[in-house]
Amino acid sequence: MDSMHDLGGMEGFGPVQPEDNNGSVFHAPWEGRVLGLQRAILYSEAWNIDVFRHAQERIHPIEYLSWSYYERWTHTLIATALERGLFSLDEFRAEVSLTGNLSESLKVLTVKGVDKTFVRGNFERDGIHDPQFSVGDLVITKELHVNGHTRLPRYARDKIGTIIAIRGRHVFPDAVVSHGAENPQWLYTVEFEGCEVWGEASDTTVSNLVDAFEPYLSRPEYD
Amino acid sequence: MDSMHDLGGMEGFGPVQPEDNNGSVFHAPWEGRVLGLQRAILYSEAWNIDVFRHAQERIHPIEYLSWSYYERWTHTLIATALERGLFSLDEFRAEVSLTGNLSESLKVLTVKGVDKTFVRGNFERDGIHDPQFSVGDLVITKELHVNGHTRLPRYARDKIGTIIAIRGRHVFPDAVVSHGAENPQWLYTVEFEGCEVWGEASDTTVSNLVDAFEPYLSRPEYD
Amino acid sequence: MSGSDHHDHSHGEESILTDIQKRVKALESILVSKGLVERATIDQIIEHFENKVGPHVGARVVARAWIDQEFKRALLEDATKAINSQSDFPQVGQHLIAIENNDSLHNVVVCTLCSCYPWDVLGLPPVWYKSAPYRSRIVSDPRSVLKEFGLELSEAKKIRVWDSTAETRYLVIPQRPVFLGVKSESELAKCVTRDSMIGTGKVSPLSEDNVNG
Amino acid sequence: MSGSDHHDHSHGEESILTDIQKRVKALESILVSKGLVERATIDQIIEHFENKVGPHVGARVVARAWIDQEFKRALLEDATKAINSQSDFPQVGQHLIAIENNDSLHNVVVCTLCSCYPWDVLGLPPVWYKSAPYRSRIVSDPRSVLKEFGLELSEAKKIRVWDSTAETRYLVIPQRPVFLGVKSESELAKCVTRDSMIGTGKVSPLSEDNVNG
Repeated sequence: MDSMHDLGGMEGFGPVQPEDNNGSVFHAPWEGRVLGLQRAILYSEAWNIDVFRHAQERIHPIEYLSWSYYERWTHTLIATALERGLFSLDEFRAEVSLTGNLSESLKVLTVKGVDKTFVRGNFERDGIHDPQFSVGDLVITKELHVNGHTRLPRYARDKIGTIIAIRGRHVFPDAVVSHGAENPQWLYTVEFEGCEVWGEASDTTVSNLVDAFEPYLSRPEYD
Repeated sequence: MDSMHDLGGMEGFGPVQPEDNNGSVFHAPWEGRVLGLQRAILYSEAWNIDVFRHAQERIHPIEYLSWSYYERWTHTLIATALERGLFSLDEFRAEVSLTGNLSESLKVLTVKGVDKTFVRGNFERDGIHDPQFSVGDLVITKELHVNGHTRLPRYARDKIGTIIAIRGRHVFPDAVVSHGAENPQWLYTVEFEGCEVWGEASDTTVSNLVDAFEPYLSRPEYD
Repeated sequence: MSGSDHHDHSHGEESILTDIQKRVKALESILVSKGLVERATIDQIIEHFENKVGPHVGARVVARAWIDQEFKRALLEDATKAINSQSDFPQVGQHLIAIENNDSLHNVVVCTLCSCYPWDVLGLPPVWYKSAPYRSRIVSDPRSVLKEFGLELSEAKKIRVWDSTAETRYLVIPQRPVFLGVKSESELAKCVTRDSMIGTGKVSPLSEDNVNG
Repeated sequence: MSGSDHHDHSHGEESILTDIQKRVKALESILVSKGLVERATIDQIIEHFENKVGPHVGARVVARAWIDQEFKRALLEDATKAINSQSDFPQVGQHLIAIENNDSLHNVVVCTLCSCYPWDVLGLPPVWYKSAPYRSRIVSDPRSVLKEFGLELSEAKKIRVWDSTAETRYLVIPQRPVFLGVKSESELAKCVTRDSMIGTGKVSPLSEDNVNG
């Protein structure tokens, strides 16, 4: 869905507020707790990162812009846990389980196992199909308006670009969210001239690159 | 500028809340006062409707979404009056003029003159140039990212459509805001197939129409 | 105009006036003090929009178009000229455009960039017309949005979504429903709802409650 | 998740815990009570992100690439494999991609759709990286945004803006500035700032204050 999260190309938010290198820290203890909880839940496989991202996309636009990053995480975790029945609203309010234990059905991240999870997971999957495009190919991105989750930003739709790399065959986020299947797809890095994306009058020294799954791409009719 | 006001095609705002016919009223007495003030100021020619619209576009996105229509008007009128020096912040706070009278330099809308202003103004202007396009012509809208005011919405950019009507030669809002000149331009109604705008998978019975000024349009390279 | 004070609207007030009421009052006062605004003029403008214009104006135009084929032809050719040619209608501004629904086509009007609206013939715009949910979604998914208004169109019906991006203004001429039967112009006008002239509602058999607030 | 309660964050609390602190505490408590989460694990995760990973990891990778041409070649070919081949670096996940600045090209990284970031090598993302001003404007007007960071690029320099829209992650290899002179790998690493590895900042002559928080 094309909601508030798809920010690329919007204006009016004011200047960036740079933060010195000390910024790579938590700004309050609760932020660390949320991060830890999010990682423990992803490990449990109650849901995956794509579902988590899509849940954030469904935050109302006013909240999406008003809340901080970890506030968004907090609300998304609670809402998704309630939606998926990890606990009931009564249980959340009481802060105590009234029905049973989740550790029988879901994986529990322990102190012993946690170190292994600090290496990012791999979303590449084997498959028999060859990639449809090659490095150097011209492609046109689709005008895609998905009633669900997609990773092709609005600014990069219906634009002609060039494949500059093939990144392997990856879990397809659109499919994970819409029907819970990995449906792996070839992933490409596509480069667009800035003028193709932002118009003739834009800075000609700029190019934009996105990582695009094969279903987002087709061959331009005239090339 | 491509700010929060350019809402066409966004999702996530929830369902429309229809209002019965009694809705064509003010919902509080102050709303009527704001409307009256806005009309009196437009009449004074302190600024025009394009400047007023652009001032609304510069409202921070969070406020743009949080404020009601007449709240946006109120904040915009105050901010623009301060920017243009109609009064100072001290005068606004004191609610009294400390420097002088504006009626010497600006037109004052009186009870006697007000009736005439209820008929909408005419923004059509004579000129010597013929329209560049004719009804039935295929046109492509520009990928326009103006650092100022424009009336071509994002969803209708870089799209191929058909001219269905020529509406006359009108004051060009982009020029009014950027350099205070009317710079009149031919205005066309352009119809786009929904699939051109929203992608192959969209409802094929839908078409979108916008009123586009000539500088927004060019001829497609392949037609 | 900064992003920082949007949390402060609804609390911390010391007087019975809300923040927005205070601001409007201050704006009016300073403009009166500057000699730019006369309070009586503002009263007059409010009076006009509360009691004179409104959907009943557009409804009379539509009703006449239903009854008088010659007027309808003129209306579709140049709505401003046609309306201003009738001595019993209020004068309207330039570039009013009438668009007609028929068995195979439905028209609906929006202004995605602000809230342009045919005030001359419909009066004050309703809240939803100016809201983000309507402005964002009517252009990309009109059929679903119209359903939320209770307007279920057949799947074969073509929908044209008119975005008022310039100083033209659009008035939808709804189809005259068969159920209205033979009625006078003024009886018919009572059945033409505001929403039917925006393209988001039905013509109603239920008289003037739907038109006059 | 409704739109109605966003005005209520900052007032009306009865305890010293803010609303967000209460929610996080409640979430942790119910998940512990459900047996899904162990508090000690959360402690361990926080410890990891507070003290183990951070821009100093990426800085060492960059410094080694500056010094060791063979490592740099391998890094640009497959950054994950190159880093994991070095026994003194922490292991990193798949699909880390190193992109190199040079005299005619500057690279900058963003995630417009959420906030994807190379945590393995840079630790926690800074607030601005996750913010609307950066995510919205770096793709359309990178030169101006970089200026706001104090990075004025020559007008002739090409800028590539990489949007992390999938599970690939990007690490910028900044140019080794002439002013650094001959230094050891660990001395060089102290000059590689976090922002220089995102593409929004300069390499600094000013030692480790810039790298370790």
